[in-house]
Amino acid sequence: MSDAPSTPAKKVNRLGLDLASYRGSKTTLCAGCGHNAITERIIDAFYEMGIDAKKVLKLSGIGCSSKSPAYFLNQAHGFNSVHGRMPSVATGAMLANASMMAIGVSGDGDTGAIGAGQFMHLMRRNLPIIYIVEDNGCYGLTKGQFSPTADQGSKAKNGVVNELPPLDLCALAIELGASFVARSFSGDKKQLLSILKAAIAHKGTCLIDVISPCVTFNDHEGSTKSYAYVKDHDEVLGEVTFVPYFEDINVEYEAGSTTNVKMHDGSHLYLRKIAEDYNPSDKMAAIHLLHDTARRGEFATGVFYIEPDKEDFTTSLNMVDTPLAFLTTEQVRPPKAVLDQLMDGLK
Amino acid sequence: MSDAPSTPAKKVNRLGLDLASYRGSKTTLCAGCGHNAITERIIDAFYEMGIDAKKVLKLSGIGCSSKSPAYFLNQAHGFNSVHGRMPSVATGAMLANASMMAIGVSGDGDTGAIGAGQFMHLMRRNLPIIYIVEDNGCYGLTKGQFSPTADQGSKAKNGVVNELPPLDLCALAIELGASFVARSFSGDKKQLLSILKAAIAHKGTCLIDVISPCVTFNDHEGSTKSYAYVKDHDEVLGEVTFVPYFEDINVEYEAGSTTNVKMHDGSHLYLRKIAEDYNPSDKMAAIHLLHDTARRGEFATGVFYIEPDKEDFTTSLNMVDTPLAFLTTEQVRPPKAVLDQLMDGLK
Amino acid sequence: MSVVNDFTIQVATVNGSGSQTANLVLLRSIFQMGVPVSGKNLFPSNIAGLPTWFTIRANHRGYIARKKEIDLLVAMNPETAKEDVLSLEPGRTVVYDEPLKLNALRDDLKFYPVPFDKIVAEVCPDAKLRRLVKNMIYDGVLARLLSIDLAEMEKALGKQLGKKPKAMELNGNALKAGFKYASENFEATDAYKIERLNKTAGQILVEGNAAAAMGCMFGGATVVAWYPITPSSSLPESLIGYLRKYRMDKQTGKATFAVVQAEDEIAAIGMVLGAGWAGARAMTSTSGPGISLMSEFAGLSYYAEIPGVIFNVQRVGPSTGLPTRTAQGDILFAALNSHGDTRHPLLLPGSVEECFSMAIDSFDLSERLQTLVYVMSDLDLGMNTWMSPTFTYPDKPIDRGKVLDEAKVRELGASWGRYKDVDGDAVPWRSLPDTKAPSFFTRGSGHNAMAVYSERPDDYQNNLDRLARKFVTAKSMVPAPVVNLRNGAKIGIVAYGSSSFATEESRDQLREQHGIETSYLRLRAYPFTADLDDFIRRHERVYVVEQNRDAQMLGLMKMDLDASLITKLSSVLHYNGLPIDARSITDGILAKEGK
Amino acid sequence: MSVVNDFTIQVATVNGSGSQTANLVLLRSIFQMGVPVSGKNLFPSNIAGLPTWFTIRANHRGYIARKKEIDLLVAMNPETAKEDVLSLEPGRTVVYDEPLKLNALRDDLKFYPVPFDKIVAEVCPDAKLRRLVKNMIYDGVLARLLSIDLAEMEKALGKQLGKKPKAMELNGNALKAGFKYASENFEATDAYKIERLNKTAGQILVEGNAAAAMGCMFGGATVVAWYPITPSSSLPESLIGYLRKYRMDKQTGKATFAVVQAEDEIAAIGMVLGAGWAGARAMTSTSGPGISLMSEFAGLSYYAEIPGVIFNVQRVGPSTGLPTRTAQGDILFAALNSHGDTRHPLLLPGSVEECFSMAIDSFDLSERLQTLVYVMSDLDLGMNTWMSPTFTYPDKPIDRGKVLDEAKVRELGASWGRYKDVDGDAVPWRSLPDTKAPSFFTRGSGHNAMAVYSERPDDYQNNLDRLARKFVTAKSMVPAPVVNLRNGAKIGIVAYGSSSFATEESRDQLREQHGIETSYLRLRAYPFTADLDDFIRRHERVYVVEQNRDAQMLGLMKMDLDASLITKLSSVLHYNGLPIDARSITDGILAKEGK
Ligand SMILES: Cc1ncc(C[n+]2csc(CCOP(=O)(O)OP(=O)(O)O)c2C)c(N)n1
Ligand SMILES: Cc1ncc(C[n+]2csc(CCOP(=O)(O)OP(=O)(O)O)c2C)c(N)n1
Ligand code: SF4
Ligand code: SF4
Ligand SMILES: [Mg+2]
Ligand SMILES: [Mg+2]
Repeated sequence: MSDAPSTPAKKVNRLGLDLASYRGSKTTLCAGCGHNAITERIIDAFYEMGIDAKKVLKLSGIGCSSKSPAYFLNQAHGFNSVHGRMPSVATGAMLANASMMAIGVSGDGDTGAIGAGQFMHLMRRNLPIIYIVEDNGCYGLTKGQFSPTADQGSKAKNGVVNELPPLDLCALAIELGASFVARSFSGDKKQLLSILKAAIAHKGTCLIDVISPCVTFNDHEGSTKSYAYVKDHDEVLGEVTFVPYFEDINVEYEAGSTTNVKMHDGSHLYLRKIAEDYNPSDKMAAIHLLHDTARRGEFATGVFYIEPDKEDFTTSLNMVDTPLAFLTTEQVRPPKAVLDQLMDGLK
Repeated sequence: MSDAPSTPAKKVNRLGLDLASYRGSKTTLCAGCGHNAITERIIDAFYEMGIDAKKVLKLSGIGCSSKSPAYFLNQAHGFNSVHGRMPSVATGAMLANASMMAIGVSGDGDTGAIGAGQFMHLMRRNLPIIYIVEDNGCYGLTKGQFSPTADQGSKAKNGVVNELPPLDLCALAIELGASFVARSFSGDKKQLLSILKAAIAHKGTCLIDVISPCVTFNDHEGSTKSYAYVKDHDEVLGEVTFVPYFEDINVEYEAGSTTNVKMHDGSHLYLRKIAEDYNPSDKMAAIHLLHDTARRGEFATGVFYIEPDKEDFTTSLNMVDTPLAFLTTEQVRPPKAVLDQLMDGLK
Repeated sequence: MSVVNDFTIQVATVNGSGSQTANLVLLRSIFQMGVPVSGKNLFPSNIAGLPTWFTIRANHRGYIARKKEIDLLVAMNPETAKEDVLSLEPGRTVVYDEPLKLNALRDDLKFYPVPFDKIVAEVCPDAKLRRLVKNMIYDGVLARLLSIDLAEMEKALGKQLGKKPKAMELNGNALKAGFKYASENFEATDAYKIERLNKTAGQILVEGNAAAAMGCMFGGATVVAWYPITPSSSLPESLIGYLRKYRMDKQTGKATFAVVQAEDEIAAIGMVLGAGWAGARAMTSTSGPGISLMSEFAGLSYYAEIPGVIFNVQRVGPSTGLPTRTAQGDILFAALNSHGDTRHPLLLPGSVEECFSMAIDSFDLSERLQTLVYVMSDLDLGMNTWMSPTFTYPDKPIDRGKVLDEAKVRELGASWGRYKDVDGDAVPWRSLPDTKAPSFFTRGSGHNAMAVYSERPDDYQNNLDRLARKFVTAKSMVPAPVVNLRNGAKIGIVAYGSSSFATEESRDQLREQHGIETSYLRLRAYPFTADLDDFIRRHERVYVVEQNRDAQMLGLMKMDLDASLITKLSSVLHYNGLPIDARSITDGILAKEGK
Repeated sequence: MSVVNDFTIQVATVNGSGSQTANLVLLRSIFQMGVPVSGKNLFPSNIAGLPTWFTIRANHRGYIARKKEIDLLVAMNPETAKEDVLSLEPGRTVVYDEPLKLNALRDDLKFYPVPFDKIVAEVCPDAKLRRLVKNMIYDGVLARLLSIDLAEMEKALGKQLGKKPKAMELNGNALKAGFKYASENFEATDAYKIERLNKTAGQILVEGNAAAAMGCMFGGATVVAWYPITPSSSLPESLIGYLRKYRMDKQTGKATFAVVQAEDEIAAIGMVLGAGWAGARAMTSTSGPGISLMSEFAGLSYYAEIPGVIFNVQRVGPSTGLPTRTAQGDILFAALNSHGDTRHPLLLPGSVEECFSMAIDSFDLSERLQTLVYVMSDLDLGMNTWMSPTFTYPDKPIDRGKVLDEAKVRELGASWGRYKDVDGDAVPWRSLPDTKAPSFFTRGSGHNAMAVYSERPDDYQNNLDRLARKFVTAKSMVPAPVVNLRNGAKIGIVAYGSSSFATEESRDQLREQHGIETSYLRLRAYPFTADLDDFIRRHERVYVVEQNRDAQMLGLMKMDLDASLITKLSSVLHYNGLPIDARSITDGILAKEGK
């Protein structure tokens, strides 16, 4: 009403939407679960980037992590599919409608164990998707068994020791052909947000391995995925500040030794190097870094590898602009003459 | 009979067996198929190493390649299992009887496509097995579709172009933790035999990627897996000569810049380096080499990586010496007192 | 006196020896002479060097099912020649490679030795090409022996080889050389003869997989995810060819489809469900091992109500089994495919024509029911060459079922719920991403009618009950069986799929040779419609003919039918991996009839 | 007058709030007082924060199935408290957290408000621990209200917490504080009472998964490959505990087993088959989604004849469904599990005791038949706490079936063939690697009786027929049904698995409350034995009780039974995800009986 007292303008993004419009249902995860912090950063990133949630597809497998898509972007369609198979479901969905933006959330069990094959092939295809692994080194939803990213030698609450070396999903993703590979920590708000925003601007597979402690099952001594351990051993590769194309280039970040990566959509990503000679377009250097830090029992974080111009899978399929989902009978059914011609050939 | 004319002594190995004892059934593969040459080398290697075929388990998935186990070591039990799942079957078999030696034969489709997940986890476990991928860049048995090791840009006979980059199974195996990783070419008798003999002496996962042209479906222009192409582009990393512990150390090989690797069973493997600084115990160097050669469109061959002392999976399980398969009722059924104790605890 | 237009030729070769062209030319030349034919390839599970048998049946009455007995054997394979010859009925004819000396084996057959190597050396100077060209010689010999017009053979060869002048010339010469050799060396035989008829006009020759592929193209498939497997691969591979040719947008040259060779069948069905969920008409094609691997996703699709089409070109079980042997062995497993209470509709094409039409219909059915539809073809139907009337262009536009558009969104308003039965047919309205319709979150069974997460027992049970009602609705959407009632027939026969042609032939045998009239119901879909009940009720005894050991369709029928009807049913089964033949059915029925 | 030893307590909390200890102490204290009990946990599919209901039924007659009606509610969860209270029958009792003010909701219930936070603050100085200890207070309150001996509660607490003095002290204090509060504030109630009985002597309390795990250990399992999944995980996890404790070789300290957490269910079953093939007693444990994924390998095992045991702790369908809800929903799918003609034997444990004994028997059965055996447990049986007689130590040594030893090799000589039926029971002799027996090559169905590669139709069919005969042999090896015939009963009931206890209770209801006598056949295995035919023949109408929508066991029965028997059968189904209860069965039967 016109005579209502004026309230301070609600903060909105470039689409005129407030942060709340990017939220999802109430979480049913444990209080303090790293996955919830990641959910928050996803909300922030889509809000800050001003993405239309109706243009987003949310996909997941099964696990505590895979429940997350229900907790952000209520306006987006979501699909909690089966264990380890998010990659194929996402691939199909993006073929049906390549104009969408896909975000897939998985767990280290979902991706590294049962889903390892699909993970490999999604990376190889460079499907345009933000593929987040909420990595807690255990199977949260089934009560804490070791996952393939559990640290060698760490001890579960029941006393069983993990004898196997962890998979390094980032090193694998780089080897397999993903065009954007990063790692962060669920508790590192700033870095995770920057990486997510950069991923939103990238077209191709963005594998983001987010160390995300399971407070219930994996927050025990011996596990490197617990909060305390990670905080001590978290080697930050570089601070990431993202400059989206719809904002002023004038972003606060410290000058210094930077690598300016041109993103797919024309925006730029600046990486502040800690290692003097680090170059995110050099695969070997990235793998080197990952092996080196891993050998020291540390986690490298940051964006390890970017290949902004690598052709993504949907583009390579040379599909018509209208999403396949919306083609009409006329567009998908050749005329009778074609059938006649085919029949003639078989007579 | 004593009065029979003396015949020249049949050539036998240390077990007194001739080469024929190591053969299998007649091959049903195409004449000229690379897989047949590999079969021959396997026969040679087991013969020369004097392995008791009754102590060998032959395992495979499905494909032309996976048929091969029927064509060697008739004395060994063999299991042609399901597509892509040889790794799990082999794992189970080795748990049942860890005193056996396992040889698994797979194809690039069997391993790189449907079997990618099991491949990863077998490598990670370092299961003691000689895991041979007969790699022809196509699905032979289903008539020539592209496999995940097909070269990017190569054209199948039906004109379809492969848009995806090939998986490098060796680089992946190294990343995943296999303790012996090599590549050879089915037509390179000497190198392949040496590698196989070295693998026989190694305890742990030996991943051997053998480029093996499919003469029927993949021997066309544009494919790098055809004989002609491979011969031209085959970059030999080093000649491998193996000195098994039951033969004289006095083996013919040229001196020079060599790396002497001590094998699991005490025998030695000498690598003749082409690259002056190559060291098969350095993961990063191996990955580097693979990336570099791949970038140049070449195949590196040779033994890329060896970690002779890495604990293998069956050892880590700390099983009794008698194979589990042969334990008696007394050994596997605790006495009644145990049941009584358990019942008391539940009263 | 000679047998005219009613005999079976079997060519025994080795696979990879290039006999396919010769066999198809032979087949087609008979077809061109107006005589109904069918061709069946019995091939081994390897690529080259193992025995293969190609069987051509010519039959003036139009029987195109397999016939057990071979009348004329072309023995090119030394490995099987002896057994092949020994298994012939007396009085039959053998054309063979001279060095095999097969004539020594029996004296109750007619033998025609041909020195293939000698002849080929004369017509083909390039030694490397001789292996390929050699087979054409037996076509020439047969043209002479069977009185097939050589011009028809040359025409068929042209059709087969297209615009390859060099190949045409070489093969044409071999053909003529064979003809010449036979003319000069064999007295004109009267045993078997092709005479011109007028029974193939308006007919085509095609494999079921190619027919299905055409159906998929005209059915508007947009996303195809597949993994190679025999005997399914030729379906998606044909489809790729058709799509690339006929489904590129005229203006932009871009594709109105996406085809992906997935990394395995789990990924293929995952892509299908992802695509179906996001609004594509998605499909995959596989065989039994793939169906097994797709089980988990199949259950999800049933509960989450996602459309998609699975072509199951059946082969015998299990994996590592005999991929080149046919069966109708996945009926039960596909209908029930997944853990938990799950049912899937099956379409049962009984001809190559239905491979085409049911492929088209399957997409509509799947979207209208919002569930996976299995099209149950098999190796015999899919990979063998069948005569068929030309296919009919679809007369209705594509039906995408209940997809919310803006008008419907306005109409339903807040009362819309993704899993709410607003129309009383148990089929809810679905909402696609990237439209004005409301979004929702898709899960398996943990939801209420509004698609909100729920673990409530009543929500779960209500949903299960609605899904059961939806399966009843399906009965009104699936194709009804084809029923042929005979006056006074006490016996009914139920068959389906590739058993159909043999069953029809068997009915003629029963009537003509044994005086037994039978009625016939050809199932075309599961769930069953009331027609089946009616049919059984009308007859005293009903035989269910299937190509599996476990009477699988009968099993499904027993689960659904009233017990009083079940008492009338029994099975005639054929399950040795070869296509079923009429005589086996006839014998099976006679045995059960106590005759 | 109060109800003695016959009522149901429901504790409504939030999961992750540490109520499990309190609930088990309550359960056990009643058990210790000699009163039969059972405990059921209805929990959500997440880890913390969602509603959970633990239900304890005390019943002097020994009924241990679920009872629908709740008599005493402990309402700790604000989210569900209102609905929980509203759904109670009049006259029932509610203990609740005082701030919830539930007494305002109804006036036909007895309300006992308890200020939990106040009390816990007094007994637990460390604020961080209070959440955990708080629940013990309601145990104290109930001890007072239900006249449970506080000493029994303390004993039960000791059993639960073991040697943790600090926890004992804290919880003990909370218990006492609850008791004290109730004593001081509530007039002694007469509504429900526990009085000492003598009906639990010699009984134990245990979950089915733990019982099965013990069975696996005593059954001599040597290779265990598994993948976590609710409600199966606790079976292999218990087994790991037992094996590590009781199956280490005394001399060497080494393991007589290998346990592998596989990367998924396909790998798990692959390992089982690899191990079974090489001679281990191998097993896996999973639930529906895993069964779906194992389908392909299951078919291979059937044809290649490899032993192995699969525990299927069933939950409702599909994947992404409700993993914490129970069902008997995989019966059909497991029995038929794979493409092609395939049948698997099922064992159907009907109690925790049978979870133990059938686990032992399953390994023998599997090795004797050389095929996979499915042990069909379910969430209710596997994860809930059941009273049971103590288990019996196996009286026969392990039976490994027909494995060639040196003597047998000599006896059979060259006549041995891996797939040859030498004994007429269709079970061939198998040869293990690393023995003196001949080696052979294992494949799916492409082999003859000598295990030589073959694509011959007769070899294929002969093998299929032998496998079918082997399934007939299985009838003589599986446990027979348990039959209880009543004189003059016209009605028979068939049930199996976790439906058994409710069915037995229902029979009492039918007899005592409705004057209907019933006979009972409890199935213990598939394939069915002749006992089933006999039973049906003896009765006019037979009701098949199951916990699924699609009458799955009835479906299997229809496939096997003579049609004349099928006319007598109909279903009583329960499929809302909760364990079946006697009243539902009774009502179902009464409705069908027209009463
Ligand atoms: C086929 C199948 N197997 C097993 C399960 C059980 N399951 C559910 S979630 C999960 C693991 C989850 O681990 P992760 O992906 O790391 O997610 P987290 O819960 O740790 O976030 C498993 C094994 C399943 N749902 N489906
Ligand atoms: C589950 C399943 N899917 C598909 C197939 C069909 N199939 C048999 S072999 C094969 C591929 C073989 O390729 P590769 O492993 O490279 O072996 P190659 O024949 O090239 O040696 C496929 C797809 C199958 N047997 N099982
Ligand atoms: S169990 Fe672990 S991963 Fe799951 S919600 Fe709780 S803290 Fe998060
Ligand atoms: S098809 Fe290719 S891979 Fe198969 S046997 Fe022939 S040459 Fe070898
Ligand atoms: Mg995890
Ligand atoms: Mg290959």
